[in-house]
Amino acid sequence: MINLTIDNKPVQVPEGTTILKAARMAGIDIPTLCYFELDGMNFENKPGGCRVCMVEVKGRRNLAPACATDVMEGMEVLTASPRALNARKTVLELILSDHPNDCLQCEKSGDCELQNLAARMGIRNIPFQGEQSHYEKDTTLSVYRDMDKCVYCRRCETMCNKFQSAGALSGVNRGFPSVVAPAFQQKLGDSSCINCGQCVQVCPVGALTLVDNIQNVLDAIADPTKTVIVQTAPAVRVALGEEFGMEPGQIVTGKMAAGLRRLGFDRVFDTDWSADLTIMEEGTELLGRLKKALAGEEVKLPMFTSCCPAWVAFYEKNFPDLLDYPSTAKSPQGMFGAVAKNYMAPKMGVKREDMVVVSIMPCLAKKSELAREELSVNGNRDVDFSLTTRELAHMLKQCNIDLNQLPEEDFDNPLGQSTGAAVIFGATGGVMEAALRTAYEVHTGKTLPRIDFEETRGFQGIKEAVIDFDGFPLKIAVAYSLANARKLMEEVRNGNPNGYHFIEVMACPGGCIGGAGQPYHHGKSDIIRRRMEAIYREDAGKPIRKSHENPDIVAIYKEYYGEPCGHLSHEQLHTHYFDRSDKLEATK
Amino acid sequence: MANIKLSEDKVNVIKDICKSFGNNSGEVINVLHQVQGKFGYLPAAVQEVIAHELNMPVAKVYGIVSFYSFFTMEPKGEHPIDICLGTACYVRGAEKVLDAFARALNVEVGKCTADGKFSLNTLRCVGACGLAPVAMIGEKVYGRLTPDMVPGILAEYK
Amino acid sequence: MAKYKMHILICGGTGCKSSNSLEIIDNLHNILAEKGLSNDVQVIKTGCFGFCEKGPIVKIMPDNTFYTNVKPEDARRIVEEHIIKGRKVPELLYTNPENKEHVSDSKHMDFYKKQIRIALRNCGFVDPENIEESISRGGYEGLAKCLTEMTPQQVIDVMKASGLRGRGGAGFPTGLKWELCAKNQADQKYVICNADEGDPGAFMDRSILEGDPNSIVEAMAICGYAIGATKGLVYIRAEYPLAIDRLKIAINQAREYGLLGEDILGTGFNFDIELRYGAGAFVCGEETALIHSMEGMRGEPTLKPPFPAVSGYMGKPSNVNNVETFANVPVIITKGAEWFSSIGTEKSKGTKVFALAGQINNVGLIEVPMGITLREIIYEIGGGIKDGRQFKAVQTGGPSGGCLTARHLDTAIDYDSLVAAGSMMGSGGMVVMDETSCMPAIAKFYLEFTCEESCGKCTPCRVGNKRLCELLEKITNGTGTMDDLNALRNLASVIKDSALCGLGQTSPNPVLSTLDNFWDEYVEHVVDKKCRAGVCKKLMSYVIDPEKCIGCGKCAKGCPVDTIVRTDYIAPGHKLASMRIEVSKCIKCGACMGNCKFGAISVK
Amino acid sequence: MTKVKSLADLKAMREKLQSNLDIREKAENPESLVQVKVAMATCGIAAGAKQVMEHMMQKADELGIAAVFTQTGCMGYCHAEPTLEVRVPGKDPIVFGHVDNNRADEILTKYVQQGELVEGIIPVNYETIDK
Repeated sequence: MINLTIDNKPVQVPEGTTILKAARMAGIDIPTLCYFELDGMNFENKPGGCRVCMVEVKGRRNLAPACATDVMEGMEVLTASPRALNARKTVLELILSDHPNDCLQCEKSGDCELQNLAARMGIRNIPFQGEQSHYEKDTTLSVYRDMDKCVYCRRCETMCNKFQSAGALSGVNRGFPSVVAPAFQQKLGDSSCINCGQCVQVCPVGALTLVDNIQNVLDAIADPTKTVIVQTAPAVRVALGEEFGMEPGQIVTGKMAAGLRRLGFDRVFDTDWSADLTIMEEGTELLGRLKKALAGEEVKLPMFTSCCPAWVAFYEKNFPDLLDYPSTAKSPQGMFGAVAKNYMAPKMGVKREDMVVVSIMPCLAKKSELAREELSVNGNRDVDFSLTTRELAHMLKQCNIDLNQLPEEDFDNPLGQSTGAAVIFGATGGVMEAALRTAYEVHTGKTLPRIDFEETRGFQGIKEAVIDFDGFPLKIAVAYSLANARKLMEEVRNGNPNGYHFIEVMACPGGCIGGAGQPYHHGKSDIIRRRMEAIYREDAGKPIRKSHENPDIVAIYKEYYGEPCGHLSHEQLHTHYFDRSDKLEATK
Repeated sequence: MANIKLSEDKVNVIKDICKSFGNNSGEVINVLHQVQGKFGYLPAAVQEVIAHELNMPVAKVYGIVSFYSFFTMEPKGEHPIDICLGTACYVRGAEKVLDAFARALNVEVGKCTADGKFSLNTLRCVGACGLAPVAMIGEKVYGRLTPDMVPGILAEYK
Repeated sequence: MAKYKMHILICGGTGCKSSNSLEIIDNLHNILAEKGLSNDVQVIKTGCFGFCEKGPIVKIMPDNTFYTNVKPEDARRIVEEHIIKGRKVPELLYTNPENKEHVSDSKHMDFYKKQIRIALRNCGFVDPENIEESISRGGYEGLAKCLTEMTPQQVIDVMKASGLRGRGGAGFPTGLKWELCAKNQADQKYVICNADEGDPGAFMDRSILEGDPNSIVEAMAICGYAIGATKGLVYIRAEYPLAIDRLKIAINQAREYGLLGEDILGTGFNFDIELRYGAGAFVCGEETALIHSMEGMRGEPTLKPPFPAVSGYMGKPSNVNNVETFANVPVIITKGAEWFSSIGTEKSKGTKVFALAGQINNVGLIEVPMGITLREIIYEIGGGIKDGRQFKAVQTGGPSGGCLTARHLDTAIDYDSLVAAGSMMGSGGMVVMDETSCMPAIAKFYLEFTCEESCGKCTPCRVGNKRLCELLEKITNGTGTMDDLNALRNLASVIKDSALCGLGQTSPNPVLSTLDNFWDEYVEHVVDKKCRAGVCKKLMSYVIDPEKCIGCGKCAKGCPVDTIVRTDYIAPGHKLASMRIEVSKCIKCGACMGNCKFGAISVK
Repeated sequence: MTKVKSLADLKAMREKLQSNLDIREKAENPESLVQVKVAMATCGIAAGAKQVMEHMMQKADELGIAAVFTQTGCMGYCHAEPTLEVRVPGKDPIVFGHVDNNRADEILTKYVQQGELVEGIIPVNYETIDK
């Protein structure tokens, strides 16, 4: 243990602790800007670049960055000495001197770390005038870039490269013109970006924001010729409450359904329902491949999950040689859209073109996924708009709806009833666990001795397990962060030496609960943990916890699809993948 | 993502250079040096090929190219003119020499003349401080320059 | 044909010429002719002796007699006494200021000891492309001694005892650095030579690599032996093609001779060297940035700790020294720590190579013992200020250093005294300025350099230096205020206190030191809107004195913006009306002044 | 090339190389043993040292002076490039600066052949660390 004083207060902390963490343990909150850590989730951005957390360490010639300086025995730290305060304020003024002064119109207003810092430090004017950075605005279907606002904290770059290994962003140029950008400062859409949106989730300011579709949805609702139905993803219900001042991990499923109804959606359905459907399709596909393999037939194993659109984009761009490995099952959003427009619309007596399907997602990649060509019929998309958890909260607030004041209501049927297996889709390992619950029972014909697969849960980046499938050892792996997925893909490319059968991949930290469309967690990994706890709490509280036991699922197969992986479901619920990699094409 | 359009010969030159460094991404700076040595500059398509061969994101390659002043994405003029603005040259009037070149060629610093004949750039110290102020045209060093020498020097290349 | 028996050498440097050395030559010629000695004694004008304070200088060969402060009337005595009678003229001999004794032989005069060539010992002596010439001057004996007679710890002990400090700028003790790296156990360690000399106006390292690459090869191998590394890497500027070629030749020859590679000198020690190329980033002189650049990344510095001695190239313990530091190593081994530490000051041992440049007569590469004064360098080596102008400032340490003034001329130069004076040793650029240099403009020049070279990683350097530069722009174009001067000082101090790396932390030094030493000049710029050096274009105007103008019109012909017009005033004694510059359109290029043969145009 | 195998080898080599130089210096006919070292660092080359060296070698040939020309590194006199050092046996070496073709000719015809000094001498103003 190391003894030191921080602001004259004696502190004892383990060796290797930074001044920043030691101070926080002592209840002293040193402000930071570039520093960002997701504890236990393999994400750390500690360039020591912003110089906001500078503190005075007695005996040192220069100020020290608290985020990156380890404590030493006998250290005397002053976090708010006149010298440290002057430096912190000056540094902040410098950042603001190269930042547009448009807080009122900024998407990030109220949730901006720079704005909060300026307020906290009492910045009333900016003494430095001079050149400001100007870049062309850029947008994909998911991410909006206004790099005039970039403070060069490099969080997005770290996220894009270290966490996702997508390699779309890099620090470019040097000195004052430094900025984080795709190659040649081209458009993000022309880069290797997979629209996971994690850059947006970690951006401290309004440089990277989401593409806002609230008005599209409000317009559709206001249009009397349209029937607007909505689906809500599993992870939304455990995070939406945060936007209304609730504790992280509060489950607001019923209030959310009520809120959506108040907003004027004609039907309030649940993506959880189509998650159960996904399990039926994907589980069946897995068993099919396993059976063939056992029969000695040539078949692609391991099978990868395909629910996560960032992951899909990632392997299409990086592993075009392995496009046969992922499950062909559409994501739950995609399946819901297909069911809504092919099955539900006629049932409701609505023409396909007059039905508008809106999804509420914890995700930015879903905004891009819904534009995939295979997910539309004659140019009419199965899902018309995807809103994030944050957008839903904004929309509710705009419409004067306070989630706290709402009663608990149920989803509409038949696309509203779901099982515990569906809700755990929201956390890393959840799809795997849900699939195991169903595949085991379908395969063995026996009831599971235990429903909870602890080996797929938790925040470990790559989890591996062997599941006893009634004598057959099923080798599985679960990964989040696409850098982890890349490792597994490379193993597969090299002949799958570990003999995996089934691998689940989610792009975001902890799965969809840490998605880019969720309320900003600002690096407080505890928030993500509490969302995960809530997910499993919701699962445990469900009367039915296996997808194949969902009566509405059973019913739709009976009534409409016939059987999982049958002809109609192949047409509507499955998709195919494209080689979207960079090509080296020489001209003569 | 962009598809790379570059002649096969050029692609092969780049591939060979990458291969000579074991296609190791840690050698990217050496690769860029050699490729620029061959082509004179590093246009986007060339960087795409290098990224592909070294199995690294092209954004990272561009991040490196845009960081180091030695690397350029702009083609140089037939006779690249570099004016040294190192301290020794600066205090001996290099700026006036630079102005004289810019005026005589009617070209901005960092740009190429319309006919592609000259490009005008500045650099920091060629290490010939004893001859300050110094300019380089191609490989040739001109020392102890004064603005009135500029037209005469340019005449050598016309 | 004449076969001269004696030669009289007379300094023809600017300083001596201005004190009538040419007249001395005429007198000598006349007197020799008078005595009939013209065919026996040759009088010849030479380049500057550097010792302008004591000029004019006359040297008699072959006996090396050295006369100082010679006046034209002394010519007769020199011929009659020295040449004819062989008796030296005592009053003209150089007097040792310490013991007041006359020194006759220039080889024993202490001003010749102003420079001692240790790091440059072989530069200008050996053919750098021939290892045998190095060997004939004792090259590789240091390495041989280490490998055959010393343990690694003993090598480190010698380096520590020598007191050698890093010559790249900050002056960290070299022996200690080696020891830290030696202590860390690893399967692979690296010796890295920093040859990314980026300081504009400095070319010490380049000269050493071009003139004596073998000393660097030898020193790196010695370092490898001391710290337990078998691999050496030289990070060298791609802009130094000649240095690269010669270093490659030296490495190959050393391999051929068994002085590099496997089983060096039959001792079983292996060590080899590879080159890595810099690509034009000043910040890569910072060791963590250099290492990242060698690893194929953007050359951005990272926080220390971890130090390279713990985790350097490829995460392995690495020792980084610059070229000049390494150049000192072999002789320290062969001549011993005691010899080395006898040179220099208490805390700074040995010599320092400087690239002497700017408004000085003898621009060149010099190597002087630590503790020498700026005055000695400028007036006794550098030959004084060009064209007899007034000394104003000397800039040391490049963009990281500061501008020192006449008040600092007698400061003994070492690492600590320069820092105390607001500058720093830096890598060894030394730029002398006279009254034609404007100090706010010089500060701006350096800041523009730093802005261009900043890696951009930390706010104080990326944005702060940009803002400093903009403030200086305001000041030099006449729109600055006293408030700007205060903002300049506060911002500069914050940058110094809070930037991430050494480059950023030292980048405000040119501003702070000029604010300290030339405050009046800043105030003149913002209050009086005047630039006394006539550098800041916005603060000056060209005017034609109508009384001196003869109306030839040459100025108007040469004016690029046609802003010179003829007036209707004809000055008394002139035939044509005088010319006038329309100030509003003038771009202040100065062409007119250069074209006027009558001195009628001046800067106001 | 035989490798140097030990410290003794290295010292023997050094002595042999040095005695070669001595023999040159102590020889009878000084003109045949003139040594010219041309400063060939970037500065010198930029100022034309290479071309001057070539010219001078040719001129020496024409004059029948069997001088040994070598290149060397920076001598430090950047203000006077190109510079070269001429060592006539029995005399102290002399450094000449600002050497162009004309001056190179003069150095050979006047200084080397006749012992007459020519303009451009640079007084050497540093100490070496040789014994």
